[in-house]
Amino acid sequence: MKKIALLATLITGAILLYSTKDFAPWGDPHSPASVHVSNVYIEKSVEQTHVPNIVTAILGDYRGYDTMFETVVIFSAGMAVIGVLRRPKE
Amino acid sequence: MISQNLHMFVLAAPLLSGILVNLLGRLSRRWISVLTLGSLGFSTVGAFFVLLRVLAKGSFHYTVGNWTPPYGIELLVDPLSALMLLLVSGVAFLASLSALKSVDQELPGKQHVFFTMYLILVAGLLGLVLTADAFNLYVLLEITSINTYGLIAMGKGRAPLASFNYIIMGSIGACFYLLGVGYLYILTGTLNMADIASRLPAQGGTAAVATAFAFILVGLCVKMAFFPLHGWLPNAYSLAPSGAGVMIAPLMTKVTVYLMARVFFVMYAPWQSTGHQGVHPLVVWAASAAIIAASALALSQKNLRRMLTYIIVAEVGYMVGGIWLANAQAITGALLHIVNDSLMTLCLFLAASAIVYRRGSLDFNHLGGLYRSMPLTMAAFTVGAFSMIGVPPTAGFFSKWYLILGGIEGGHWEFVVALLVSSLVNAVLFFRIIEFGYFPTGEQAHGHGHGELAVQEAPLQMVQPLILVAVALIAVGLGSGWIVNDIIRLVVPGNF
Amino acid sequence: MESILSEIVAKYNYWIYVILMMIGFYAMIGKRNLVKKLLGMNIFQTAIILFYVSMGVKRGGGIPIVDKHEALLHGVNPAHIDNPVPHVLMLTAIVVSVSVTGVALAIMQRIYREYGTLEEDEILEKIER
Amino acid sequence: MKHLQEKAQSKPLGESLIVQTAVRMMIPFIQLFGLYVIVHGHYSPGGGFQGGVVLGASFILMALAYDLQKTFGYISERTNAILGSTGALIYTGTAALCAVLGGYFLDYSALAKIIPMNPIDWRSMGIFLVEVGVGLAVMNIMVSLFWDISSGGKMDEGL
Amino acid sequence: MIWQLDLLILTLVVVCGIATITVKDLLGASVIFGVYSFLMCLLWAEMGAVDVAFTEATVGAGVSTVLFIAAILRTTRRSKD
Amino acid sequence: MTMASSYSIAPLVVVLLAMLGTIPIMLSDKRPNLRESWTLLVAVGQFLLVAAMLPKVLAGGEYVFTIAQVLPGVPLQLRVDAMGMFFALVASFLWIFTSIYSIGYMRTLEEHGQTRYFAAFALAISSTIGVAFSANLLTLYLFYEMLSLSTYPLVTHEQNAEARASGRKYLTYILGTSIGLVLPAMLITYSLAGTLDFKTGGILAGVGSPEVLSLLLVLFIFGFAKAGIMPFHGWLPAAMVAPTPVSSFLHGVAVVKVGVFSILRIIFDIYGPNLLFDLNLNVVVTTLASITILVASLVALTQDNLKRRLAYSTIGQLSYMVLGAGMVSAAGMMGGMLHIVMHAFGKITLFFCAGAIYVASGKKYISQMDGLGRRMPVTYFAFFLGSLSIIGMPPLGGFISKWNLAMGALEAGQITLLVVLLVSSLLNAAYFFPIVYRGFFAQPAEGSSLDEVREAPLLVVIPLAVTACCSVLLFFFPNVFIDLAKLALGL
Repeated sequence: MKKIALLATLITGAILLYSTKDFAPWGDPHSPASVHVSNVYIEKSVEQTHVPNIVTAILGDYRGYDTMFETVVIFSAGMAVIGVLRRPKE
Repeated sequence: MISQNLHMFVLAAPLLSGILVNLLGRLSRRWISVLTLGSLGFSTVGAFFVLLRVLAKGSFHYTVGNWTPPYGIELLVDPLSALMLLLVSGVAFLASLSALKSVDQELPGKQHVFFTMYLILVAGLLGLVLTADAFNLYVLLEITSINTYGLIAMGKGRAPLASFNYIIMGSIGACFYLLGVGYLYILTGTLNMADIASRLPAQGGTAAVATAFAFILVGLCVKMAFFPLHGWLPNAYSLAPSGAGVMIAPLMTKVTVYLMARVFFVMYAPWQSTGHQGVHPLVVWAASAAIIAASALALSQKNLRRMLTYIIVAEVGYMVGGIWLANAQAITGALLHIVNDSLMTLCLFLAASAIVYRRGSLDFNHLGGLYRSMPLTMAAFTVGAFSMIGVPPTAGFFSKWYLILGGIEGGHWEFVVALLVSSLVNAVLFFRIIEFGYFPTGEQAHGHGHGELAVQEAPLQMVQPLILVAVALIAVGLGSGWIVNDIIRLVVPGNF
Repeated sequence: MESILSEIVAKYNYWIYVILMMIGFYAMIGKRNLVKKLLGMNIFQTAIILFYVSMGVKRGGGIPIVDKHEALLHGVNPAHIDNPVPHVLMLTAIVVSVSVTGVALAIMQRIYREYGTLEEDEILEKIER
Repeated sequence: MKHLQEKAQSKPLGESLIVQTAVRMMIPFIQLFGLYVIVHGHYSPGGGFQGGVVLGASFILMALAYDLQKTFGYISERTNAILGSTGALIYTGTAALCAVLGGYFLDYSALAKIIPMNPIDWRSMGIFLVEVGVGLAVMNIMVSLFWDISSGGKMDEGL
Repeated sequence: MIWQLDLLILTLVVVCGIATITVKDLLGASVIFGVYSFLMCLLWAEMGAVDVAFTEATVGAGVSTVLFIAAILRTTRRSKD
Repeated sequence: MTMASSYSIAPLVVVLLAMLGTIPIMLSDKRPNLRESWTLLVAVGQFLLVAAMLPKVLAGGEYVFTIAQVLPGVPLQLRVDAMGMFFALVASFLWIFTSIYSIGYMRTLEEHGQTRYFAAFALAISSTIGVAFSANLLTLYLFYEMLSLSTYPLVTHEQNAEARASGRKYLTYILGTSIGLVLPAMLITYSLAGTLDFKTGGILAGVGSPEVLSLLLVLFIFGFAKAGIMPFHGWLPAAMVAPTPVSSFLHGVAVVKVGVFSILRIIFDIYGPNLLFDLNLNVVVTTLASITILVASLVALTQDNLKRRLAYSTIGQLSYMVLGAGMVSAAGMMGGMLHIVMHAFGKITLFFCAGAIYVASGKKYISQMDGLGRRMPVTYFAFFLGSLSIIGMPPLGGFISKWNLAMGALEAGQITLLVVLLVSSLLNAAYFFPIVYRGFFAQPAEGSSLDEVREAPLLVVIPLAVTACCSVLLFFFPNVFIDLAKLALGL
């Protein structure tokens, strides 16, 4: 069992590592990830939301839908723990 | 504006009322049923109008927060997602009728917690159906998972252990998916599925893209319990409280399959058609193996609900195989089967839940004389069973028809054989149940008649949805020509 | 040999992330102790977060907080600010991970109450008996 | 190992005067910091999550230094549940309200129909609003998670 | 970005990661996991992801670890592997 | 030939009548008289409706009704043509007598679960009519499956261990073949021809290679296991644990004939006789049928249980019909079709008699029936007539069909088939005459007294007398059926 697990782990790791060869060099400001969408956030977010912390702007507004569900995830976790563990009062 | 936002209200209704159930449900039991049924009923009706609107005016893109697509999170409302919206909310509505009853019996004092999670889970599923953003999909996947973990772990006995295994497997799936999305993001710089798809062909056939898709698809396969990765499902679904099982079993895997179809159509197929060797035959073979293996495992079960869970695993093989056969017939079949299988599973699980309510157990040797004591439940069960076997005019026949035709067209005879074998196995499985239910067990059969076995039907609130689903199964079967022509054909991409 | 070495040096962050991911993944599927599985899950998730955060780094970039007035007047040069999108995504991922951990720990306590152990093989033994 | 564990369970964790005094002095500052993090999320690292977790941590710290009952004096189980739900409701409610008011879902500028304000400022305001909701929800859920996990759902003494 | 520091932290992170899953005492493992999280948080802060680092410091190194420890104290710290 | 086909809801009404008839039958669970009135009402109503459609069909017209368009090019469609009318007429007519007989039989034996029995019976007849009126293969398949399932409660009516085993066997054969063989065959047909409609002259001409078509035909013939072509006949003797009215109607008329009817549909309307002949596939059909005829007749000789003997006789007789179709000569096909009617009337009489003997004396085995004929002369005389018809003696209906079959064999120039016919007729005589002989002339075994045995109740005896008379009448007035068969075959 442990051997299989180790093998699976190694294979997964090898695949992941091998594919990093196609990535842009680390820290490259011209990598696709840095020039497509994110630069617009950096340039426009202050103008469009008046929030200097770009992360907060994206979190709260551009991707606010994600964040809403993130809150709901936390809320659900609380509910799940109550449901699983808490004993109802007599 | 209302009509433009209607699908958002469909989603928001269970979400808001889920939270409200937690606030108000602890005050009075009445609030729970009012809020649950009210919101899900509203969603069902709303989803119906969304479907009508989409059919009349064509599909549309919706951006949350009014940002232009790659910047905000995009939602896609096309005929298929509208249909899924209707399916999810409708199934959840029917299931909740039964769940309200069985939760009272199984989890007294925790109803409000249960239904909070239940409604948020429905909202998560509705969100999954709509989303067109790769990362948003991850978040919603986690919402549905976390609520499912909770709901399953509320069961008795071994349920927490099953749920724990599910957590481990589910997290692996989610992490893989996240890794895949990360790889795509690093290559394209965007998270919007359509945008990714438009930028991927420029990447060519690099190993990184292949890895990204491999991880995304494996992640989804874990979540949908595709055969070798199915280990968590049977325990989790069979040990869950029946109120949770009736909703989770029909919807979770099916919605994940739908997501896989989305990923496949929107991102994978366009990239793959730019001239890279596909892995389609491999997946179809795997699906065929999955169908056969899961059917064989189902044969060895001694408990009705466990048997059904293995059938779910087999059905996942149907749909995955259908999608990866990648011809119009098979994809039509797979998408139609998503709808049909949800309804069939719902029907069977509702029946199982009703039986548990009266008999307390689903072991085969406790099923004797059911046709006598619970005739309506068993009539509906029979319809569901026939649909699983694929007897016309129930819905299950028609999706199987398209799937097999797709297999013939694609020259994948192993898939055709697997489908036929699984139909036969299903016939054996369900007739065993029908036989158990039809013949009285030892002590019930005294002499000739067994008139002393009184009719003891489950409460009306559990039987009603069951009858409705059984009727729906036949109606969907008869209307499958319409569903295929007017809805599914519209969304099968043109290049298939 | 040299090319591999330079590759490693240029992407050592990815190396580290893959190693951490392997540690976590191995713990999740190879370890028999439930807590260990959960720790592995957390390591896996932090590894992914590391991966995402690494992809947002720009050489010579600063933290994604700008001066409001400066930005409104002169605009911002994207090359000087780290990519904020992975950060946003990872905030969500962290929250998800702690939620799952919480639920899993709660369920683990139920399991312990039921079987009196956290070792998977011992639990299975008890079930079979 | 066994008796270590028994010892740990027999004696509540960290029941010492020094710890308790230190915690009692720290908690107001921690809570203040938490509030600051939430409110100041627009301008500095932080926001609803971080602030909420810090606020929750203050109660957790209290529960560690004393016991669970002490925290119930500040925030009862019922209040906790209500506040947590309210937090989640603020976010989802705001989102839905935007749609009801005729904008897109989560389009904060639509809120200008209630209080007329520059749409861009409303976006900033909307972000603040939802951050507060997140903070409330996260704080209470964190506390509730700790309560349940440390007491095994019994809500008695705790560790 | 100081790459020496970077490398040092990365090494430590890996060491802590391995230690977390190999230490037999679960309580010890959780504490090491806390350290691991904290190192991660340093690493991210240094990479410019201040928000993530802050969150990890409060959630990963803080609440998560506390929850782990709480759960272990309620159950058992024994582990066979 | 030109056909006036009119769109009409009538076929649907006929099919639905019995199906919906189950509802009042179920609802009057506690009131047997009311329940049985419903049964009779539905039976008579159905026959009248079918008969009302007869004139137009005889004039070469058709009734068509589309239920739903379910697959591209394949609607769920009902169509009343000559061939369907031919079968529906027989089935709905005989159902009336079976209902009367059932009432007498079930009441006399005080069986349990009578409501379920009558409801399932109504469902079964509805499916039978549905098969007869199907306009395409999919619709036929639908009703075929419905029939299999609705007869399960009838076969397992006793609900004891033997019934359970038989029911299992029954479903294994019937469902296994229909899902495992017919379904893929249907799919292949669809993917070859793009349609599943029944069309005089067939739809498969010009598509697919001879190998595929041969395989397909074999799949179809074995797939419709209700026709009892060996080796898929095993369910029929097993199904004899059912109450006798079930055996008589379903396993003498409806179920088995549905199998044969389906095969005839395949041969006439999917392949078309010409294609069959061109590909030499008729040899396959006739060979399979001949083997079944001879083997089944031989096995029947060895059976002591009366119902089992009748069952094996049925297996043999069914293959006559397939044989006739396989001859691909005008007279042969005509004989095959006519044998459906003649055998139906003959065999139902025989089964009714077996049931009457059981009701009156409780005897199931031929060896116990010595001398019984003198106590039950009406029953035994009817039995005699029925067996004469099956053997093919004039002046009984069976003669007409056998004569046609023999002519067909000659016409097709296949002397072997003629030999098969003759030999099997002799075998028929060999297994039927001893029963009659022992009934009238043998002395009862030592120690068993037949003094208290009387003729069965009137409700049991009248139907069997009527069907026996019908067998005779059919010899003199077979015209309706001959006309219908001619229309169906396009002669």
